[in-house]
Amino acid sequence: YADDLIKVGIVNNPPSESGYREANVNDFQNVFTKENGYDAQFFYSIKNDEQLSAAQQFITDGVDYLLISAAETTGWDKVLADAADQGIGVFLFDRMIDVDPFLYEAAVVSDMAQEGDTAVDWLLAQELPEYNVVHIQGAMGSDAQIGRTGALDEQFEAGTMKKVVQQTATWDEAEAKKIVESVINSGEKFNVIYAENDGMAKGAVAALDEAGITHGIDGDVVVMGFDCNKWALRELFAGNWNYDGQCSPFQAAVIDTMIQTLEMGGDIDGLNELHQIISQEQGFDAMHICRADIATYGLGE
Amino acid sequence: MNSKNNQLPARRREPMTDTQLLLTITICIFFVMYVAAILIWGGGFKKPQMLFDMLNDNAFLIIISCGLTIVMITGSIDISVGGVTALVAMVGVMILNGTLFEGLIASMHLAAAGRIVFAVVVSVLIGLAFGAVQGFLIAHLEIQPFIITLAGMFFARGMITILSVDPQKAPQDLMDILQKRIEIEWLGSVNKKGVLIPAKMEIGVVIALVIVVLVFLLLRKHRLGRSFYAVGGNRQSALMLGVNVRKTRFMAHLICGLLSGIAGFVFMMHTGAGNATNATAAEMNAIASSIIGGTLLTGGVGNVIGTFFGVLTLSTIKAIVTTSGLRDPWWQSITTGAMLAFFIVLQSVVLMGKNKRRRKSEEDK
Amino acid sequence: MQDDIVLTMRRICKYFPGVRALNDVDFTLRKGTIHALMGENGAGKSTLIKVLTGVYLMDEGEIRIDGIEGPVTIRSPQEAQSYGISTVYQEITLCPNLTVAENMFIGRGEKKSVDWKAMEKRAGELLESLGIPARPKQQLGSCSLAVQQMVAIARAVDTECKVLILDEPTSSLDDKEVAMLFRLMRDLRDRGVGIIFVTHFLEQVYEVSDTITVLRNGELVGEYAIKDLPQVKLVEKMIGKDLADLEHIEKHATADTAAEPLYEVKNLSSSESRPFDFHIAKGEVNGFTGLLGSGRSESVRAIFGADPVTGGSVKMSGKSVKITKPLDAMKNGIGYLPEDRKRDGIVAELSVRDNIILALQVVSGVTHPISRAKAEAFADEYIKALDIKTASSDTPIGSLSGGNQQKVILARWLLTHPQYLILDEPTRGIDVGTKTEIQKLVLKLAEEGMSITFISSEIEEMLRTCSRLIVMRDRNIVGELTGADLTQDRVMHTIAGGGN
Amino acid sequence: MAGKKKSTFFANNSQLLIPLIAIALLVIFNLFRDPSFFSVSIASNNRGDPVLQGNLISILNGASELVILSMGMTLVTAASGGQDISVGALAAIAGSMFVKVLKSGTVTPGLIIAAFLACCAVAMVFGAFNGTLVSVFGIQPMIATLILFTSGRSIAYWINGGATPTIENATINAIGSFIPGIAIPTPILIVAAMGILFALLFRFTALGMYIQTVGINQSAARLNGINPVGIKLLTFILLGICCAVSGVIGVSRLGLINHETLLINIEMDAILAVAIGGNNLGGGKFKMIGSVLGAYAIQALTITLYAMKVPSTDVKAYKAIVIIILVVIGSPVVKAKVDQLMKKIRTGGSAERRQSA
Ligand SMILES: Nc1ncnc2c1ncn2[C@@H]1O[C@H](COP(=O)(O)OP(=O)(O)OP(=O)(O)O)[C@@H](O)[C@H]1O
Ligand SMILES: Nc1ncnc2c1ncn2[C@@H]1O[C@H](COP(=O)(O)OP(=O)(O)OP(=O)(O)O)[C@@H](O)[C@H]1O
Ligand SMILES: [Mg+2]
Ligand SMILES: [Mg+2]
Repeated sequence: YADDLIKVGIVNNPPSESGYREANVNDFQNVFTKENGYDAQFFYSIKNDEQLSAAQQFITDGVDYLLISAAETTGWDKVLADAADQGIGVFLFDRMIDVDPFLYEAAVVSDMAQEGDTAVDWLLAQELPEYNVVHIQGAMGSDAQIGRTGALDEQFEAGTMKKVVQQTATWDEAEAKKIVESVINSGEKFNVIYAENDGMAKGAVAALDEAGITHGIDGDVVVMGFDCNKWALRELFAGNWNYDGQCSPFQAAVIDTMIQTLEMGGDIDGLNELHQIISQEQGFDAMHICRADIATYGLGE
Repeated sequence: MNSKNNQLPARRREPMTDTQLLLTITICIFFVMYVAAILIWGGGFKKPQMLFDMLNDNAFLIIISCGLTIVMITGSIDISVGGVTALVAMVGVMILNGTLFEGLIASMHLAAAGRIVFAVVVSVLIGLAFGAVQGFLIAHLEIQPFIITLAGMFFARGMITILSVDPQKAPQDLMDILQKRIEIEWLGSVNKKGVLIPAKMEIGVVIALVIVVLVFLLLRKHRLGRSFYAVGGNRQSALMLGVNVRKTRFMAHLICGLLSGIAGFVFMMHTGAGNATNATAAEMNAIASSIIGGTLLTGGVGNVIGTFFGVLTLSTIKAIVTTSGLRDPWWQSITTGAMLAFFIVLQSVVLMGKNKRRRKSEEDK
Repeated sequence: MQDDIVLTMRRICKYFPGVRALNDVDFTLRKGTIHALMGENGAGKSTLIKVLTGVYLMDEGEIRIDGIEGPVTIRSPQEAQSYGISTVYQEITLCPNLTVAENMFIGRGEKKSVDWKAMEKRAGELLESLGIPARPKQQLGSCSLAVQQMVAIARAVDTECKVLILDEPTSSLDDKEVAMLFRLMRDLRDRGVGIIFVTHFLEQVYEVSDTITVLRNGELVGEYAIKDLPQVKLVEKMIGKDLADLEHIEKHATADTAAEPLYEVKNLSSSESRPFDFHIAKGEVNGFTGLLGSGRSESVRAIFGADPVTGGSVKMSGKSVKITKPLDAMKNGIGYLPEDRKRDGIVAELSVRDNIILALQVVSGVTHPISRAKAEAFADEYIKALDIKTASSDTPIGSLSGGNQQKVILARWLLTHPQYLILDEPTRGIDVGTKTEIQKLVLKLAEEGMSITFISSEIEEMLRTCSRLIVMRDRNIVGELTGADLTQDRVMHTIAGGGN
Repeated sequence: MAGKKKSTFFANNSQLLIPLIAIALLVIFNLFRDPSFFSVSIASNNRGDPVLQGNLISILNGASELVILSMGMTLVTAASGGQDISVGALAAIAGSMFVKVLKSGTVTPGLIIAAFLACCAVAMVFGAFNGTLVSVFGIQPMIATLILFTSGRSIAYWINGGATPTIENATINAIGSFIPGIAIPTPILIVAAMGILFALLFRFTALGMYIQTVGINQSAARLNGINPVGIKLLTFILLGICCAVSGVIGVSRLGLINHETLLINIEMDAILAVAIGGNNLGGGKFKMIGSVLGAYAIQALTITLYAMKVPSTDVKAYKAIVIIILVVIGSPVVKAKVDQLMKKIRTGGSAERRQSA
């Protein structure tokens, strides 16, 4: 019966990384099932080289489609070229990589740069008297970090905002807390915390709490996070945080549809020149969020 | 006494040493595992390309494991190998894409080939520099190797991000040259569209195999190689036997550094990418490969053929887990861990059994 | 430099923290002589040798070597070898992980590549000609201590050398092997090699040496021609006082061996030894004798549970007890001084004090630590009683001279006040004075009611102390000698197979 | 006499030289750089309780997990002559178990204790697993613990079956940050408690001597009635408990567990702390206080670099340079050279003394 199934190899990051990733992994596990006509193999790693090896092995193993959420944006050319040689269709999801668009069928991704822009625009709209930003970055080199950092860097360069500190905590909550703690100890003034995911924002807030610095609506410090975990949105709802950028983890259905189209012998239409399909996303503001938003857009439990 | 005298030197086969036994176990288990994989999972394992995939992906690991084997034989350790590999890969890419040494390269009017040669030279030099500094501190100042090489790793990793936080990519035209692969038609397989795709092996694999052979010869046939064993077996004794212990330890680290440099270049040839997380935890995999191949961390025992099979064994375990269709992410690494556990416990049990048997047979004599 | 002098050392000083190991020592070696270097444990013999061979850098003094202008500085054993100095060190210094052949050739010669065939062939010839029961391809670690010692000697004599240094080469050899070694030494002497020979066996000194240099407490006592220095004089020079009673050991009245045995075992066997029966009475001193490798050590190890015990029924004072591991034995009042001091005895980096109290601590249990003050007191007591030469009780035992290490281990067991003490080669590497002291101590302890099993490769020593000898051959007990049978002839006869 | 006492003190504790130099250098450096680095102030947190604040507190507080792990690592190193690289993963497993039990009902003090006991039990079982591989099967520690290093975080994830479960609870918060009314961060108190426990353990048992004996000469240990297998196993179990405690601290700091990042890469730092503390990584003699100082030195270095706004990705490079400088200063060879120099100076003095005597 294996012959009727479409064989896909899915290379992803491990779900333990974040609530976002967990939702993403669950999404793919729920869509690419036997019932839906797939024989799916999964591989999880945050290490780019391991992902590359796994992708190469999926190719040799003879999958029909290869789905990739890459840990890093570079190093993928040869693997994708090999896939093309073997007649394997490649889909990128969640994260873009730096390759020739003809090497993959389509990329179903979040526009991380746009997420960053949305967040920074929101921040500018707050019209704070001054912007002293503590910027906590994710793992350097990942698509999410590059996009979310870019928007803020522009402001730093333009001089509209002041960079108090810019440090990577590699998605690590505890590290984020230490970074903010060290800023507080240095006595430097800051009024914005821009953390590139929810966990790091939580770490930052813990440091604020310990130091007796207020945050959120009417607080001294504006707190911004990304991913929209349910617990984070609840913080927003409670007014402890100010902003949370959404990043949709749901790409499986779109890819499923495209694969089915290709299997029927059809063509995938309506893609831009980068073969991208951008997930629709928004940012949430503590002033406007409602319970329904938490239920609809929140990730995890 | 007399009868013993006459009987003992008689030409009979030496009993297997622990190293030889470990080597045999590793090779046997590797083949058993591989054959089992072909029989149970079939698919990719039936194609020779799967083996080539493993070699292509792990060429750099084979090279640094060779270096680590040498260092471990002398009773030392080098944690920096992964970091140096990644640093060299980053530097190599940045030379190729022109972000590093731009002026210098421009002034030398280097063409594509020249650029590559330049990158190779710099790679080797970086490796040698790490090896030399670490070797000096360890051999001549007698500082614990772990601290020095851990610092070496920190330094290499730190330098990568100082050089570039953003991922770097080598230009495609140069990569086309570097990523030329050896195509073996008769080991190829037919793809979905009915086209024969030959089996492909990267240049890096050839480099790695040559290095395995060279290191094997060094360890077996060269005075320096034997000194590595002597120093690892008992440093004080080696000194009193007239071995230049300092020089020997220095050379072990120098060679290991050199090999990490070469491995870095091979890594770069493989991916064409420079980024901060390249070769993460490669040092752990290299240590594991060496140990699985029969090298002792305590020194004096080990061989590079075992190391080679150690790398293959580890990557086979990973390949099996990847292609076996385990859906749940946690089961993947738990299975990897369990297979690893099974493997090393088996090794240990066989070894203990052998030692017991040897004692028994001596008793019966 | 005089023509026939190959080596002079002048005003050599070497200090260690808290110890003046060598103080203004002069030493001269002539071509074609065997020069014995004598002194008590810790006198500085090994240190002098290590200074000469570049293991230690001397603090003051100069070394001159025949054929070389001016004083030389020797910074490593490698350099020493290049000056034609070939050495067998006191503690075996070979690499256990290499083969016998490699151990004989590593670090020698200039060739960059290793020719295994030629090396193994040469090693095979050498082993054969010296009658060493080892195979060239054998891993050295699998050889017995004695064989390792012989391999070290073979290596040293094979080198083209002007000076050959042998630091206690005979301590683990049997008579036959010693004879062989002496033949070799004389041969080399006749070929003009200068030989430095260190041993604690006085007879051996008089058998082969031409000249004697005596050291005491790191200072030079003097250099003497062998004929000018009778044995008694030599001992006096070594220990610095008149010891007339040295040879006078009064064997105590033979304990009542028929009495209820303190320890008794039937069919005891371990993973290393064949089943055997054995018993010892309260206050008795007995011993195992036999050739090298005849299984003496394995037997007593089985008694102590040092090797996994596989069978046998043990009774202590008539009551059945279970002894399968060392702790059981210790709890039953048995102590065991192992033969391989370096491997089984000392805990090198721990202080002399910790090494002394170790066994007592274990017997008292992990939850009853011996207080620092008590430990100090115990240590000081035994350092004094056994005259252990150490800078302080804080000194790591590894830096003590070989003989003094042995005394510390002995102190460790005496401190536990065992009912039954097993001593496997307790006098190996011990100087004459102390050797006698230990023999006396054994007899005194026995008189006080301790049972002692004493093993020594020197038969006279055993005859002097033991009231019953168990003779072993090929790992089996082949005879038992008591009373009037306790003569050297009878023992040799039994060992050779004429007993029973 | 007093002089002699003093010299033996330094002789006995010379291994503490490196961490002490490290800390001294860092203090001097920071004094020059910015004296306010050391200012400690009392502030009130968002719940209105008084809390201590400042870089010193951050160093002491932030190093807690590392200090506790390096204590356990010291013992394992001493007894088995190898290192456990699974401590981070094991802490994640323990933390995960802690969270799992807490999530099973309403959080009461009783449940917290139960959760702590459960996580200790789990960590001890896994510690025993590592220890068995090492002591019974004779597998080298680094490779034996590679198994949990590889799969530990997945096991942690599997226990909870979710990415980053959170627990909002005042008591948990108190464990991770401040107990209301006490201005000292709780993790510092926990470290102190662990330190005292270990001190008592070594004071009222002879375990220290057993461990060192096993580490230096296993064969001699066995022949003196010590069971090397048991001792090694015990050290791994003790390390397991250390992992459990640091896991609990790590989880409590934020009231959340991220199985992937909790105490990530801490194993290398823990080993480094042991080595900087002057302990031989080949086993044998050990001084736990050395490792503790080493751990604080590492943390102080990190915090200093943060305070200097060195990008945290580059911190490693600077850390490396400082470490190298430190160990070179503390190296036995360099020390011997210095000693020789000192001796030259002193020989003049001693000659005079001899004359006067
Ligand atoms: N590495 C060292 N560190 C400190 N002290 C040492 C060291 N080596 C030797 N000593 C001390 O130097 C003195 C001389 O020791 P040495 O080994 O030369 O004696 P020896 O004459 O060979 O004695 P033995 O007959 O017992 O072998 C002893 O007191 C010893 O404790
Ligand atoms: N026939 C043999 N072949 C190989 N090795 C042997 C043989 N007999 C004994 N041995 C080894 O020689 C060593 C010495 O044996 P053992 O200790 O029992 O002898 P011993 O009588 O106590 O002699 P000694 O204590 O003088 O060395 C042991 O390690 C044993 O394994
Ligand atoms: Mg000596
Ligand atoms: Mg014996």
